[in-house]
Amino acid sequence: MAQMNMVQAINDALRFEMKRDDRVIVLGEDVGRVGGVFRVTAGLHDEFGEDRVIDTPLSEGGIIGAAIGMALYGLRPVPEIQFADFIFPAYDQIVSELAKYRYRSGGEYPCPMVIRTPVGGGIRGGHYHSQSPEVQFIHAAGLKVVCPATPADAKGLLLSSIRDDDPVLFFEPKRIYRAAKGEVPEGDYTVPIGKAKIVRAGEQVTVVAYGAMLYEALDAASKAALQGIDCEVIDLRTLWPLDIDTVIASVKKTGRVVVVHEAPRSCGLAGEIVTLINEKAFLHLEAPPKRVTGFDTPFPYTLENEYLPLSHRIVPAIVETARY
Amino acid sequence: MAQMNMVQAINDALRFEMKRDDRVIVLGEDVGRVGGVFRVTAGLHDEFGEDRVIDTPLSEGGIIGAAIGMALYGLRPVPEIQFADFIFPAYDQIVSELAKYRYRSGGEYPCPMVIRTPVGGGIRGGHYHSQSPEVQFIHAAGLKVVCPATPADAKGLLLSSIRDDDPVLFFEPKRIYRAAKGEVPEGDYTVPIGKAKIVRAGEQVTVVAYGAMLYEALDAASKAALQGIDCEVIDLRTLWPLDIDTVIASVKKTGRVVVVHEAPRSCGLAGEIVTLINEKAFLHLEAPPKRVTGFDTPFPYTLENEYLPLSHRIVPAIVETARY
Amino acid sequence: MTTEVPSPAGTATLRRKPEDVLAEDVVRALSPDGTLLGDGPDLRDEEIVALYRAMVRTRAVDERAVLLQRQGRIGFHIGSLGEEATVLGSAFALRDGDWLFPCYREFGAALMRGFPLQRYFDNLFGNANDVAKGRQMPDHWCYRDKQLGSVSSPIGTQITQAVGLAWAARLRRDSCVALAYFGDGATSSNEFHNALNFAGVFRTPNVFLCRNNGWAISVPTEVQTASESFAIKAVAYGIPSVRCDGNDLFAVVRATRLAVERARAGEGPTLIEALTYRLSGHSTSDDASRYRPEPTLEPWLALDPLRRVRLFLQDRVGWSDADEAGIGAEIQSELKLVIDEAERTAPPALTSMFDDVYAELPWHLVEQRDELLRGPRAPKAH
Amino acid sequence: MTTEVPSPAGTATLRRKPEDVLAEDVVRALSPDGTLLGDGPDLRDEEIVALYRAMVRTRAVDERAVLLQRQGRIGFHIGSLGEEATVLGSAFALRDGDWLFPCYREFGAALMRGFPLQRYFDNLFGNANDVAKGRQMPDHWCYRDKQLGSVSSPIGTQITQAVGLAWAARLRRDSCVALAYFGDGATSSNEFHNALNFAGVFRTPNVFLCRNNGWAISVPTEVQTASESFAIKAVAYGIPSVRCDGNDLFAVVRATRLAVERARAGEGPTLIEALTYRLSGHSTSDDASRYRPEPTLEPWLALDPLRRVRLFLQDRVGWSDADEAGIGAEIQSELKLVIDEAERTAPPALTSMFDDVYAELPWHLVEQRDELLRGPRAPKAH
Ligand SMILES: Cc1ncc(C[n+]2csc(CCOP(=O)(O)OP(=O)(O)O)c2C)c(N)n1
Ligand SMILES: Cc1ncc(C[n+]2csc(CCOP(=O)(O)OP(=O)(O)O)c2C)c(N)n1
Ligand SMILES: [Mg+2]
Ligand SMILES: [Mg+2]
Repeated sequence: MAQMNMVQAINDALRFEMKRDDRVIVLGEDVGRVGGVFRVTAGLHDEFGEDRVIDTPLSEGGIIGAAIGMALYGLRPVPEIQFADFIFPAYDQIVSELAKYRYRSGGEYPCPMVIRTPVGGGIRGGHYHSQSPEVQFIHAAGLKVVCPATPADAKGLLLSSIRDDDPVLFFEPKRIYRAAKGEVPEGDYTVPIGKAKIVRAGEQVTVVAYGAMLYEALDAASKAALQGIDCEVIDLRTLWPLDIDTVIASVKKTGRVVVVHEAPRSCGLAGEIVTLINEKAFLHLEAPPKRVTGFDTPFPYTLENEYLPLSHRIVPAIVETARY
Repeated sequence: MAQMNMVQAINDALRFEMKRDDRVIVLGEDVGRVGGVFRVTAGLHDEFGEDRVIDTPLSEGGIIGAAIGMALYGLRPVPEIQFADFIFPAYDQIVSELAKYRYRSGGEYPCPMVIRTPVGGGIRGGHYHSQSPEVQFIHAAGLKVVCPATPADAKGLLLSSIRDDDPVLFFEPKRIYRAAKGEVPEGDYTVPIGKAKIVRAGEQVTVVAYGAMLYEALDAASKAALQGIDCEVIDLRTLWPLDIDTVIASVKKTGRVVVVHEAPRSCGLAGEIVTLINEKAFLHLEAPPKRVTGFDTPFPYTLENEYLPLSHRIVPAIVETARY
Repeated sequence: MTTEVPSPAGTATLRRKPEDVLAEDVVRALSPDGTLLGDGPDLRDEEIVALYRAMVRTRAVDERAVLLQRQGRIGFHIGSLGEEATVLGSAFALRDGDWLFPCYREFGAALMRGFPLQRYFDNLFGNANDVAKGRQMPDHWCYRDKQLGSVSSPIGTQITQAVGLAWAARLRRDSCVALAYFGDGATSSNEFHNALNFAGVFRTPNVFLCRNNGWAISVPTEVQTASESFAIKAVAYGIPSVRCDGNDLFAVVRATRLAVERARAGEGPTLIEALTYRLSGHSTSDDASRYRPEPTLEPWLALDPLRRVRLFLQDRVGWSDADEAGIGAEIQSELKLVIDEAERTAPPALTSMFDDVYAELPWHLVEQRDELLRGPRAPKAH
Repeated sequence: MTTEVPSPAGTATLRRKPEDVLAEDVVRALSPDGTLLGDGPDLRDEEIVALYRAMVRTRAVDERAVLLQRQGRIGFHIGSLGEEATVLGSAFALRDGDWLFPCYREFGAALMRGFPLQRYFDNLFGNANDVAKGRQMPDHWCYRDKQLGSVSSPIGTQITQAVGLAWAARLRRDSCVALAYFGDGATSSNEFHNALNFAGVFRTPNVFLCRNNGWAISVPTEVQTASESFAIKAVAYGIPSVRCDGNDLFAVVRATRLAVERARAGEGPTLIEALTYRLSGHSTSDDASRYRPEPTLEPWLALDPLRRVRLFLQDRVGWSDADEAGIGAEIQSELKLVIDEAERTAPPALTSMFDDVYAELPWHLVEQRDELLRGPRAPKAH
């Protein structure tokens, strides 16, 4: 095992899979010679050549539309969208085409691909370098959505995603691109899509989080522990289809739940999780589930730390839920 | 008062407002000479001329992008998107620009406009003439979202929307374009944005619906009544910001709620409503809130009536909720 | 010479194009009265007869589908009346293994390439044998066996996909070519721009076939663009283009072959603008008389693409009224069989609604499927 | 003549353009050594001095902003080093009441049009006096008072908006013109296509100014498009275009004036391609040495847009080293004042986060605001 940060782990996964499977093609803006604005694809252009690591014109719709054609042919494209905020010019190709291709062709045309894109706040990016649009893809039936929080999961989930026969949106929490470090298994290593991880076991309050906010949830859990509250913290890892069993089992045990995400609150993933808990564990609920999320405003610049659902906002929610 | 269907009521509202306010401009594909593929803008081109009722090239992004410029200048554009399914090429302009313009300019640039578009299933339109993408706009903070279910509300809400200083997505349930008929006040008539309507008072189960599904909810409520279950049916009318007070007051009374919509279930508006009820009326809930919605599949053609949350699917949900 | 082809929307003129556009003038080969203009045809007699048959069959299918819709037996049809030479001539220039990305008017091309007529009508009826499993509207088919992409309503999306596919093929040293169809209206879409730009930069083996039929529903070409032609738009992407008389079968074959050969030879993409005319409404949902006066059609009726090939064949191989009646009868009896069969076939199974969203059913779709199966059945579709 | 302007990415050549493109050749007026080429300048001496001052000021602001970023005092800066003639010359061709839709490198134009330098630095610091209320990244300003649109990161969106605005103005019989800035990379966006197509069809009073600076971050122009120039793309939209030496202040003014006059006269839009070069990294977040060898810069350094105007002024009005030092000192002291003030100013109030999402606060934002105010404060931003 090697110590890596997220960027290195994702780079390692891409390199491994490109060697193993020559159908894998990386394309996007600045992914080639310069290796991506976050350097996630660094070195791949030199190693695999310009036919497999492709700098494209500045058009997300072109990137994804072309990648769909590649997937229809039988390749495994891994397009990069430079920031999740810039995925919207490709939104039509993603939700109208990619998400529906297998279905509308009666199964004739699977369309496997992994759209990698940095997501979330925490780098002082303001409106357009900070957003978390996961719901805008989950709600469009037909896509899988993944968001790792550790280097090992980033590698393992990326390899699973590239090998998956369905299209996957792979959100990389850029706030922890370099800050999250850890042991990453060398060589072939997969983490299954659709499985959450209990990263802290506890009895009193379930805290559900993912991506960069996982660390905030863990920090909040430690602080809550000082107040005598024992939290179980779940890292969703796959946002859709989510690991409902792990969530429900935890809530059945604790009866209390706090869901955390950076995306705006209304019609966010937290609402879906709360509703699923209502549907599957109603009688176990001992307190109203709580959401600690981004606000329903565009993502701000100067006040970004007030906008984000950081530990200081999660702690009171845990306490309130525990004491309800 | 005149008897009108939805198409006529919307046409009447557009004509009225275009006469009253010369800043109002209608633009879109086929809205001019032919009066729209659903004939909603019929006659306006002849009456107001080609400078105010404008046939455009086939580009939703161009339509909305240009309309934003018009709004910045001070006009009140009312672009039509031919089907809500075709709004996605304009998604970037809507969620990245329209929804954020006032905010990101510190209030210097309000961007009032009403995007009218037919929504929902029921006309045998399959994948791409049937979808209900309201959540994809609600979740992008900064937009108002309206969906009338009656001709009078269609007129009243459209006039309010055009006069509103914020951008409004105005979803017109095409299934009931001609089927829904009713008295519509002549001349100036507004219905406030943000106010739901209790269309059937009841004590035992709250049924929340909107658009074409309102009629299914009402039908289901009548059928439930035959089984002795007394439903209160709420027509949301405005989907965002929604009239939480009316919903919560009803749930506090009934303790039971069924939410109905055509859009896919997961991360749909129903989930948000259920979660808000958890947050605001947790102790009043006597049964798990239920969702009767479209499924998490692309919208099908032949099986469309099995996909839609029609009365036959709402009734059992009401009964189960009532008997919980 | 150009004056014989009325410009589609009645206003665009055929002005001079930059030198790097392949042809100075519109490619034409067969006059409206069935006589050859210059060389040609570049086709063998049997090929011409086969293509003529395919055109007649396409028109017959079209007429029948409209009838079925009027009778309420199918929900919708979108056809190619008047555009048969464009659709069939271009597809004919492809060879086996080449890919075809349809817009929505190209069922004739699909049938010619081997999409079974039965499957086509199964699609119109949305029954259990429909390749698309009754999930899409009529005329939204696909057929991987013959490299036929999937028809999708959102305008233009297939153009960019065709670029990606051709690009992938080239990366895999596969010599196939991908042809994408789209209308004049589609040139205004994001996709046209993205597709042609990527194709230009990466020199993908694509043929872009713009069916300029004069209209995008009710919007005439002069409202679609101020450019002097659709072909000239290729200049913006550094790729060559050619205009051809889209009602001239031989011209369409010639222009498309030129483009296909360039693509196959690694010389990159070509944009073809086929000047044709939509004789019907946009689809069965459209009443063109609302925006297009009947007399507008007349010059175009005189340029009927079928008629001129028939006149040519009369002269060339002695094609007779009996021959004509023969293929007509054959097609009608074939139609009867497949329509009976398609109409008899059950709708797709209820559970099929949840298949193919993903390769495997995830838990939430299992739950939703079971919920649907447990519940009561819906009222019959209207 | 054209050989004196190295092509931006080192490969594109200046080939012949179709006749309907306004100029056969690249518009040039001032040679790199400060001597006039042909007629001109079309500017009065005072105007040239004012423009030169503005260029020097722009460069000084740029340098200071980079420094502030390196010192960690601001988070980001994106500048116009080397592109000053393009930015300032074009904006100079507008008159009061005309609109300017910036990309993100045009703060110099904004300042010249009356955007206060203090407000600009307030924006860089994202403080309470920032017009954008600290909501956007540095260099994402706006200023309605002077018809300056709002800078937004998503590439290209402003181009289409500029079309709508100009169109609206024309509908209201307002004679203003709207100029939109964008880069070479932006020509690949959906927006460029939509904007130019709509502008062509509706003949809107727009000027489209493509700052071809050779790069879109690390992507050179030859990967952006296969077209022979960016100007030639106008052909696809039936609108005229012109290329100018973007490092030649007089040429930029001349080309833009031509376009502005056409627009104002109701003759419709024009696309201008200004050939310039990005001398810095893409922004303070970019290290161009990773993809662009230093020697690449050399020919462009010799074409410095400031230097040649200075040489011209030396000759024309005896502009001296003392004059130069004078404006330098003036600008530095001005900078000191506004930076001190901007840095001293408090961040925006917490509650401001919820304002302006809508005209009025709806209930859910009231609740969220109150929740935030009730709770503990966040750790300081890093
Ligand atoms: C993105 C999108 N917008 C609008 C529509 C509605 N629509 C369907 S066909 C059509 C006109 C297409 O015209 P053209 O591209 O010329 O093709 P034609 O029908 O003439 O063959 C329109 C506007 C659509 N299907 N997709
Ligand atoms: C839609 C979108 N995609 C990607 C980006 C990231 N990005 C910011 S600037 C840039 C390059 C722009 O190049 P160009 O248009 O030539 O302008 P320049 O920076 O050279 O002035 C890219 C890719 C973005 N801001 N928006
Ligand atoms: Mg057409
Ligand atoms: Mg550039």
